[in-house]
Amino acid sequence: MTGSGKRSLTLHIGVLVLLFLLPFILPDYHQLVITRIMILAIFALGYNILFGYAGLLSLGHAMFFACGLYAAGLPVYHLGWEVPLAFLFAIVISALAAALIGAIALRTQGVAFMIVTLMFAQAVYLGTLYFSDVTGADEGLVLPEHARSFDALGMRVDLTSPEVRYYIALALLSAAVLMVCRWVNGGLGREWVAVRENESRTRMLGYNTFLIKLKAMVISGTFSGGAGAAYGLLFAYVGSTFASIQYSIDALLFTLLGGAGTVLGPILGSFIMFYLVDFFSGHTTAYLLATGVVLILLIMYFPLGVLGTLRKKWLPWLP
Amino acid sequence: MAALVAVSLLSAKKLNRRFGGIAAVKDVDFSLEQGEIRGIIGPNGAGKTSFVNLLSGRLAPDSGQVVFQGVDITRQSVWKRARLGIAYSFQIISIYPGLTVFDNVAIGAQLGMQQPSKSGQSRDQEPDLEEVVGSCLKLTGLDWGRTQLASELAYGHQRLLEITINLAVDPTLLILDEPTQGLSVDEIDEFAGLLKRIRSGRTIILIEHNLPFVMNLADRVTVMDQGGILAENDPKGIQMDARVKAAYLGK
Amino acid sequence: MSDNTDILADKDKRKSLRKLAGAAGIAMTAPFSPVLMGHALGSDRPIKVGMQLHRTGIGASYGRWYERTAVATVKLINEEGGINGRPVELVIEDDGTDPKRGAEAIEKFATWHKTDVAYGTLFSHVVIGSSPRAGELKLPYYVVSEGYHVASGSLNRYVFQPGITDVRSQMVSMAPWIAANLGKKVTMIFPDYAFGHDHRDYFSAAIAEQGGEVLEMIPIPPTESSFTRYFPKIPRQTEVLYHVLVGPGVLTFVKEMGQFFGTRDRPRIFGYIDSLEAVDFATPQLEFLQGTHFWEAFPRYAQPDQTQHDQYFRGQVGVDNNGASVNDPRDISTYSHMFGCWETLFIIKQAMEICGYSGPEDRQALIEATESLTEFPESRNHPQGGKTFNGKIHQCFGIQHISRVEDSRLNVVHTTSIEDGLYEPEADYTQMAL
Amino acid sequence: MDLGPFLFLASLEGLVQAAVLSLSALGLCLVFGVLRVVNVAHGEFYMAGAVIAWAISHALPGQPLLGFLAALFLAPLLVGLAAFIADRAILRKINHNPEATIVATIGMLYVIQQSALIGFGPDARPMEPPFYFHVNFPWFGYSGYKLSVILMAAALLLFVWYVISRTRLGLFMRATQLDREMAQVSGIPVGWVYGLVFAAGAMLAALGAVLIAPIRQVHYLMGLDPLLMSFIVVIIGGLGSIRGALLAALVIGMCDGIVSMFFSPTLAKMISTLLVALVLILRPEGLFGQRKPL
Repeated sequence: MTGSGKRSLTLHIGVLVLLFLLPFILPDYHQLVITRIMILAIFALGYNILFGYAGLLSLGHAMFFACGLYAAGLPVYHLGWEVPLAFLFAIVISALAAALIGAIALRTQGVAFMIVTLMFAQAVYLGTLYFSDVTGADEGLVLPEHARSFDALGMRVDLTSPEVRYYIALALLSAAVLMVCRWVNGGLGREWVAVRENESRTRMLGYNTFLIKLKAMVISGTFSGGAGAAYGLLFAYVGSTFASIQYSIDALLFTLLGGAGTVLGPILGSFIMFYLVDFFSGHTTAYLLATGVVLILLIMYFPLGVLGTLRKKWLPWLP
Repeated sequence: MAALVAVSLLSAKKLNRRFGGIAAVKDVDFSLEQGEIRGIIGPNGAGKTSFVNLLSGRLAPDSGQVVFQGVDITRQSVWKRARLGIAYSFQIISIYPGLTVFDNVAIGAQLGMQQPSKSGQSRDQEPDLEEVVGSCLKLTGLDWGRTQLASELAYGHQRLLEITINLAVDPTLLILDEPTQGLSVDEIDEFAGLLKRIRSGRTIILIEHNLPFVMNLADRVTVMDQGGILAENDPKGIQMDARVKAAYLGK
Repeated sequence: MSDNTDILADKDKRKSLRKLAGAAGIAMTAPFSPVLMGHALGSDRPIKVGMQLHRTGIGASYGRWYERTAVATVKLINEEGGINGRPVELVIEDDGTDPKRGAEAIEKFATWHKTDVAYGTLFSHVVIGSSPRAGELKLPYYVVSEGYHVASGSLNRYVFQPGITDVRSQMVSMAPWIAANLGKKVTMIFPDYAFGHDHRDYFSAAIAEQGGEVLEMIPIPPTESSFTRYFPKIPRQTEVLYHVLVGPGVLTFVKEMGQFFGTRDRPRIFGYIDSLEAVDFATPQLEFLQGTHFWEAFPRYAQPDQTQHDQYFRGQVGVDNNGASVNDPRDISTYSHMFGCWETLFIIKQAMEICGYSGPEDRQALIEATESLTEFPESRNHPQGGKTFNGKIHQCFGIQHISRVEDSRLNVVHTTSIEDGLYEPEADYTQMAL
Repeated sequence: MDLGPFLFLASLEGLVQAAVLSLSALGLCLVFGVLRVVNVAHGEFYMAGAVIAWAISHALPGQPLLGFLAALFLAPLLVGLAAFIADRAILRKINHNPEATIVATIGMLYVIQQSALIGFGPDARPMEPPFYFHVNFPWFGYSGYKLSVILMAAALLLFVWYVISRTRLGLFMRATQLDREMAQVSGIPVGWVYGLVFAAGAMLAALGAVLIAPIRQVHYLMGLDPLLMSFIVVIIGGLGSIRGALLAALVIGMCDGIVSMFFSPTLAKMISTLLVALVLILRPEGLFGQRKPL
């Protein structure tokens, strides 16, 4: 392993260790908040694979988040499934959905791809409203009592405990970070970047670029779906609001802010944005103003995001 | 080289391609032997680039057939042809400007490592990506700049990088579309040296305007004019050919 | 603000790690709350009521009046010595009328503001989304929502609706009058989500019991902005058109209904006042409502037999005899709902006094104290009218009014009794663990 | 209701919808045609137009006609000015890069919408129509103002057609659309044309909103629906093709009016969004698309 590889590994492990220690020093409220942020960060990590590495800007990732959310929540609610089974099921369904949507949407490029994903996501959102008998539409469904705990490895896992939720979220985030690290530092990551930087050249070299993009889409969609499933199962609620365009924009915003194409960027972006909104919502009901202003400033002055700018200027080894 | 039995590596039969009302490539029959360097020359608009695009798959022919190593590849996509061993180096430099030189070459190398060697060099063990990239960079003399961003290289070096990326895939047939364009005299000489170094085990198609360069390097030269093949011979023969002189050199 | 000190102040047990937190800059990330934080635990600590407010989103016009009512009530309670000798502090979080943000607001109340109770939610999808969080964080949650979800038993032991009658009871009590006076063949127009579904399910059952039937159900998506296209679905033989709608489009809805019927024969119209809450009856194009009927929980226009409690309530909240703000006669209140905020706060006060509530450690006692309540006689604290309370289903039952539109105002023509609205309870929250 | 009158009512609703939609979709289409960017904040310019119209009519109580006329003039002007400034201050800085513009206009969407929330408040407010009379058909009644919206929209569209095809500005626009570099070389101030077209797009949205404000209520979230509908229209009509967009607005407005009387409007919207995605994938030039727009 090279020196920069060691440094980046240390950094990632360090971030995860810091997150592990935080509950000991933070007030309860932040423990709850960070649990949510970590799940959203997985969503953003997934988004980043597609946008940051493969260079495909989707405006519809909420559909994958919602797909995981419902694929996990509905069997639990209607069929009485156990939580771990529902989670795995949601992962599989999200992967399939991403493969299907990807196979269709990846026939377009650039602006058309953005609009196609936006439209698909809007159709999914309307679908969650339309099939209200199953989904509970706007009002959503509260997962029943039996879904608040499960047995795993001979232990009873109690999801009503904030600590348990926190560490489950952290475990999922850690797994996600390690997987992303592995991919982006390996051949697959290089293929994604090659497609992002120069797709026609990559195809001329002998790469099946459609397949490379589809892989990014499936992994990205699976991460997003996994995050949705975790969100629904940990907080015992599924509802249409998670399929709304706001969530697609959030994923983009977190990634852009933290730095597209950096592993830790989406996580940092999720933290900054969540607390920024929390701060603004204490002062004004129009807290989404922050979202707007940050988006405009980022795209005008810092298209690389926080970590992207850091990497360019000072820390070239940052993955 | 001459000891090799002449085998047809690639052949084209009755290739046609029209753009609107204009026939860019017209009834072209073409055959390429394993291991040769073939020059393709002709005036502007003669259909050289269109023709090689039909070979590499960037364009689909209206009619005709392309056979590579005995396989009909007429309907195969660009990337499948590339996997079979046809590499195309762009006339307008096409590299990965935002990546380092190392990563540029690694993109080609990691693909090359996924498949059996085509240039016949045996691999005792699974080679290391670093090594493969390193040896490619040494071959083209770019190893001093492996950590530089490709976009920061000088033009001539970008040209070299373009070729290095292709070499890293380890192709059987290398199509070079005007590789000397924009290079200085010294650089052209260096480039000729490079081609001589890398031709071992490879077949090369060279589209060029720089005639002395082609005549010096090529085993055979094909002259195209108005979408068709005007003449084909060794460099000496071409230089003697009256039709070629009339259509092209005499101008 | 004082947030940094606040983190440190009530986290004595974690003193040893305090420096680390400071060094890591964690304290910087503390959210900034709209109200000044209370200080360390102590007897002078105020009772904190976390109000989940629809300040934005489709419930905003209700939220504005819920806030005014709650603020007026807290002011009154504090003037009269607070609760158990301690002042009451209202901590407000906007939920955007969104279930997901509602749940986050509950978390913020429980763990950041450390409020004693959560309170004040109207829209039923927000209640449904927030309840599990309240239950798991063991935060008593008093909603003012009208929905049947509390009484149905589908929520949990920490959720109460003691200040406003649920929709099912309202319908059970009014269906006989509607069947007898307006007609038995009904077409229903209702919002296509939880609150509307309560109407759909329980009104159709109630009217069937009276020998009537619902000919057609017309659900309308909650964010709809154009309504004409729904009206042709009303069957011709309809005798009563029953309408209830909420959200930003209500006025458009009622206007377009008027345009559609024009001056032709039309069915009798019975509406929930929700369709015109916060809307002036004197608005142009609403003339067609003349002679139609509306449900009201609490008559918007002061009636000739107005009680002194009604008068007092209007005075405290700042509402004139036409149900409009005293500052702006064009600013119409949500009079048939907001009294619930007033009454609920007095019930919280009553329950806290019963159990001698002194802080979050007494929350379970507060739940049991609330469940032990049975009756709220008509009084200044309960101006809408007397109510009974069923501790098993956490729901109160009160009187309802049916009013007729006459010269752009509503005059009460019928008032139901509490007994009219009783139904067989289907749940028992007291069996659930605390 | 019988099928005949039913369809008649549906067609009237569809025409009103199409009238307003064609104005706002034309705006989106113009911007895409000339600047080659998608303006995601388009719906918010629409909302801003309605809010300003409300404010003007609110400031002139008892004079709905005067208020409406003032709004018809002032609201688009103010919205256009804001859009012009946004283009010069933001979009020019990112060189109208298509993808960056989408992100930037999403940001603008939030800024405008949330500013309206602060300034105008979260409530839906009614705006009085400039005139009101009731049309009684034998089967149902209809608002006379709504009928007049169809005529007013048609008149405004004629005016736009005049500007594009008969004025110097229109000429500049068409030239810039055909070939930006050539236009620049021929001395057309392309930067200004961009700003003006962006403003004109926003003004068209605002005009549509002023017409609709007296029918529906004014609300800070009212921009999302017209944005999606305009998107659908512009894509089906062929990105950048004005004739295609107008035709698509008519077809989609009518379809929406008719289909949503038979099916759930949610289902209708769901199907039309899926249709748009499929059109983009299978026929990127749009259903009525032609390669040479304007």
